[in-house]
Amino acid sequence: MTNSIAELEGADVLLVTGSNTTETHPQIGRNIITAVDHGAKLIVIDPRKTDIAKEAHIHLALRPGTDIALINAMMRIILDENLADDLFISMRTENFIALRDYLHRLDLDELATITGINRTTIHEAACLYARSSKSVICYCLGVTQHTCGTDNVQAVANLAMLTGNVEKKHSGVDPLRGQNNVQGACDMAALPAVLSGYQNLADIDVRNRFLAVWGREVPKAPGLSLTEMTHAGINGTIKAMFIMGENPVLSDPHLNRVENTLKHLPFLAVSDIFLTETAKLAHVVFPAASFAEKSGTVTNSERRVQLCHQAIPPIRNCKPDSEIIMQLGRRLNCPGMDFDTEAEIMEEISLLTPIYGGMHYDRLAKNWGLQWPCWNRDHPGTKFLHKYYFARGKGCFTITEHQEPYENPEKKYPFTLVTGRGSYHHYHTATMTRKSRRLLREYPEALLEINKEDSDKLNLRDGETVELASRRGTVHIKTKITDRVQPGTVFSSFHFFEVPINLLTLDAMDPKSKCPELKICSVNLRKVKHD
Amino acid sequence: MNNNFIPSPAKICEIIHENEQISTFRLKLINTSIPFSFLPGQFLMLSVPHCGEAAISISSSPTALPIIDLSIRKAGTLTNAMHMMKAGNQVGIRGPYGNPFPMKNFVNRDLLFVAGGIGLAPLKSVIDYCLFHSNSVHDAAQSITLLYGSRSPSDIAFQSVTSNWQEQGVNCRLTVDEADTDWQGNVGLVTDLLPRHNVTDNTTALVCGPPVMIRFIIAQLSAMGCQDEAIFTTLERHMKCGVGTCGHCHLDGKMVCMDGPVFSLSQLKTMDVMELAQ
Amino acid sequence: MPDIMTICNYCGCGCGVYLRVEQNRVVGSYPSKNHPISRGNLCSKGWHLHEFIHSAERLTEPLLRKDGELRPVSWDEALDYTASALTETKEKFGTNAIGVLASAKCTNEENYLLQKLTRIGLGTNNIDHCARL
Amino acid sequence: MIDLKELILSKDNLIPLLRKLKKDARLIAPIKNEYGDTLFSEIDDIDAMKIDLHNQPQASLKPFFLPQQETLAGYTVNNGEYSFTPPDKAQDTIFFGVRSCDLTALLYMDLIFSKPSKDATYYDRRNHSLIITLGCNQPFANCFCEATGSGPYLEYGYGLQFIDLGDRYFVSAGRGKGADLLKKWAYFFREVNEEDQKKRYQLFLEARGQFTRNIQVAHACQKLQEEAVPEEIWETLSRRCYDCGGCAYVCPTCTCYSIDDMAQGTNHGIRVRSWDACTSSGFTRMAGGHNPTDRSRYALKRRFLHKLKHDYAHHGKPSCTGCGRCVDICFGGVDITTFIDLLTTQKTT
Repeated sequence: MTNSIAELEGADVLLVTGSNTTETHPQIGRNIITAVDHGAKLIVIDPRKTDIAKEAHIHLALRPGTDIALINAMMRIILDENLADDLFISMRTENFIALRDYLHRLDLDELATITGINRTTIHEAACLYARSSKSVICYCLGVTQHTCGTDNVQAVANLAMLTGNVEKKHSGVDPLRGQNNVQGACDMAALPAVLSGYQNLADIDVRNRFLAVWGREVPKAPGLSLTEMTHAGINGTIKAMFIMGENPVLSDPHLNRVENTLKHLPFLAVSDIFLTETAKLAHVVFPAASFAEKSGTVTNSERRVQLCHQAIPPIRNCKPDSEIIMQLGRRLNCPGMDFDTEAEIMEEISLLTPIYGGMHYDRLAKNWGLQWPCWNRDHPGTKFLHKYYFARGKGCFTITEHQEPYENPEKKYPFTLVTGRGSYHHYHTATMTRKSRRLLREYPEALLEINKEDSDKLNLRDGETVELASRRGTVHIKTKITDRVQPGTVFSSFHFFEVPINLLTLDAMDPKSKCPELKICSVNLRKVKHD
Repeated sequence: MNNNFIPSPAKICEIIHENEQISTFRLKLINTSIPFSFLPGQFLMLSVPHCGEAAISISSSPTALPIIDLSIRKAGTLTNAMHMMKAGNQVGIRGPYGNPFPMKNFVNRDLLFVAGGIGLAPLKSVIDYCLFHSNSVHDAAQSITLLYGSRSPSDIAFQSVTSNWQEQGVNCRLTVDEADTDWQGNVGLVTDLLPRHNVTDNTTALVCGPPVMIRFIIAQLSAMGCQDEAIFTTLERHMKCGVGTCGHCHLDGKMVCMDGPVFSLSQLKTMDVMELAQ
Repeated sequence: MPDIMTICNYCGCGCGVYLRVEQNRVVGSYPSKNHPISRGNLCSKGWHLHEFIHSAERLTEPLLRKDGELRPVSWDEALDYTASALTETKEKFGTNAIGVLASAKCTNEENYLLQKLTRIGLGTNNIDHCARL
Repeated sequence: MIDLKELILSKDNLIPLLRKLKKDARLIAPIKNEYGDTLFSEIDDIDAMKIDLHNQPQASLKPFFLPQQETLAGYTVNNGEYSFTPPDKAQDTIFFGVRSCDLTALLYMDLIFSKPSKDATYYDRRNHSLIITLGCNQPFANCFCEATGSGPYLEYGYGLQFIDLGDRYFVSAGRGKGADLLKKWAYFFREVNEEDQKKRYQLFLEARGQFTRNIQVAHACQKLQEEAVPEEIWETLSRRCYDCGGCAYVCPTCTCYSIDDMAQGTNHGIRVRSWDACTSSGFTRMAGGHNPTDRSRYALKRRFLHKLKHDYAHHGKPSCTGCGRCVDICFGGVDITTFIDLLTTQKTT
């Protein structure tokens, strides 16, 4: 997030896109609701009528996968209505003319048709967003998990820059991070093409710095992404894997391929707290300590690095992952695998990672941590990003063009399946939430949301089991008739291993971010005779 | 102070397979010195190892003590685990809890039992109790009629029990929603059977089954002139404690586990219950 | 023992949560009122955060596949086996035949260590995590 | 002979008195911790820990008497034999600095857990407890105990009640343990004079005038006895309930709980009681999936009616104690005060 979570409460207009905020980020949802109760206007872009969409002043229920068309239309309207922030554009951005000319070539009626939303509503939303100087955009995986995910994000950025709604308090572009430490794992360069703090892998100064501290040269060639590693199949280049605390067999798209890849690996080691579907395929499984059994830091959506304190010793024969990694490292003769404390590890991180430069444990212990960038010991941390300049200098407008989803409904697969998290009570592959009796009680099984119009056509009762099929696989799932989804669209979560919904999803990726199009694919559904 | 939540171990002496979904578990307390008595309509909190507890109504008559029958349908984790148990295994029970049927009110009455599926379990306790007392001048009912609906012939539970009752003079009418080729009896819902029976001032009706069935039967009985005070049902709710504190069975100011589970229609009418909802 | 402050293990909001500990068991979790995110309340997942910690399904021993089945072994055996398997892969197929997945559920320190190990211990940039999922 | 019902304690003598009390029992008081949160905590070192009587303790006493998760019994299964063992016994505990609303809530819980027979673990803890309250001279931001009849001072229920008169406390003793305590440590106290009485009365009157929130609790209770709540109110509120359970968990009088078994291995485990929330959909769902409650419309109905309608009918007063803890924490902004406001400002149709 470029803003702090608390800033959302002070915004005048909130545009939430591709995020079921009240369910997936309850505290951020709480800020949005508070803002609404204090008079802010809320625009929600989501094909589903989620709980947050029900609170929206304008709900843009677009056809899945048409975000770019919608945002382009909004930008065109903003230009037509003279609502663009010309001063901001000239001072802080570049490449505006190209975008402007492109937008002027677009036909608004055509864009409206693509999105399935009428022109007046789009017009209303565009003006609402552009007229306020305290407009903030929150987006989540509903924007990124598409073959055009990077362009979706760029389109959102274009919209914000066009109206000057960045670089300020209460106004910016906020991607909401799914897991408690997604932000931190990225910051720490658990990524194939950067070094910690997003430093360039190829930069010779950076490389020398790492060489000095690590005592060994960092490999030059960027590595493979998760999807490239787990989808290579039997004959992939990867022959051995170590997986720490992830469950790609359930979370990744096109599961058959993931399982097939992992099953045929000559060697797979997994470290986890439970015997996950992935761990079951491993040759070696390490019992890891849970969050309560170790200390360390995590970084939340608003870039806040916070300390976690150990509450109890590791249970039975478990060990913290840091211990496992260091013991393994020493056996592999890897230098610098002999830290005594987490604080000592953080000292090395601070040394090598400019944005974490001032993150020392004694400072983190106070004031609920620090928000990066925090350049040095005296730096107070950063509440909102892009305060004086975009990370790369001026903000660059990039033209984004609508492209149809990888799969569109057709005769054999007439429905669009949208996936996501399905409830307040579960989390990702539910490895942890299912172990809580209470959370399991609240949402005990996978459900397929379907509109009444469709269920009537198929003669389905609420709670009846259907066979859901895509080109890649088939699952059986119980239906839930609801007006949360539009006719022609069905929705399911991926929490339950009994209904591995990702057997159906696509692994077609965004060529730039390598993010798979998990959100939408085409499916067919069929009544199942007596179970 | 006794710990209200510690169950007494009981042994499964016998398991009677009623149908694919329902079995009757015949239990005996391990410690026979624990005083235990109950009346028809009351229920127990049953513990199955590692599964926690569930409220189960007693399907045998108190006159059969020290035998305690629990007839259980596979519905969730605990009941499925119960069905995996073998004779000789131990479970835990605590109770009895809840208000019983007002047995005294049934003396000299024409009792009409209407049950669907597993709903016969608590009524079975009443019928056995009445039959036990059928020779007593002071305690006997005037007549006993049972209308019992099942989904299909293979779903009929308590088959030997009902034929036994028939022999003892109970007028048993069975019906199934869907017949198979061998079925000779009634086809249709219990609600179709009911109008063929006489309801008089002397009729007391006891109804138990799925909420939808209860709703329709109660409406029919009222239409046929049955008094609100002479219609009884027993409500099923999710329960955790049995003693009125956990809150799960709270119903419009009442606790089903304490104020019920047996309610007369006149009581139900003062409450906001789905069994009566339109 | 005073209750321990930690950060919720679920979503990216990062709530401040106290864990209540009794006899080395975590028996409760509740929000910090003063924490800028949690502000006195948690979501359903947060309020039940402690419940999976002592699950009977937790892995408690290192496991090694022998004759097709995962069997409990010592830490040394599991770690030695892993180290030699990775070394062997490196020798046979090159460093880029090894892939590593880090975790968005683990700490910064753990992720840092793992990418360090991957880059200079195993000699590859094949490291990623589920940021996109 | 001095009257042991009401005495004056100089503030200088507070710590010395507490130090004595701590010798015979566990002492629990509101402590401001290093994170700035004020929590009821056990005092190990009375000189090092900062007793905070200026902020409302974040949680009520509920966690001490009905813990978030407690062991009701241990169980073992050996060769088909199934046996249970009772939990550990409670220890003597003195609670200091308890606010009127929280003691009122405890008295309500006493009632709930006394029928049909006394709840063993609850009453074990309760019988081993002594409560020293502190009357509120200054209500906190969200407080409305005046409207619920549970503050700012109390008439009964406490072991001892302290009222802050500036440099001294006006101490009133309840029956039993509280009076015994005063007798035992009489030398810390002096007699009450007329000036003390006057000041106490004056402060009480002032305190009542300082509530910032005007919540029409009595009006709402009355109205609920007389008429049904309009459907649209339930729907408006329920749409905004995001199922966190927070209101029930922080509420000092929400006593709903669940009982579950937690396996600890193949042949043993524990039976635990844990907080539950009637606002959640699984609360009433039966095995097999049938649910008599429609959460989308009535998520909050049970909770609000229980507090303001049913308990009012049964006990003559609502079971909301006006502590205000649920007020700022609701994710959807639909706490009990929102309901009362909606209900009492709504025109009768």
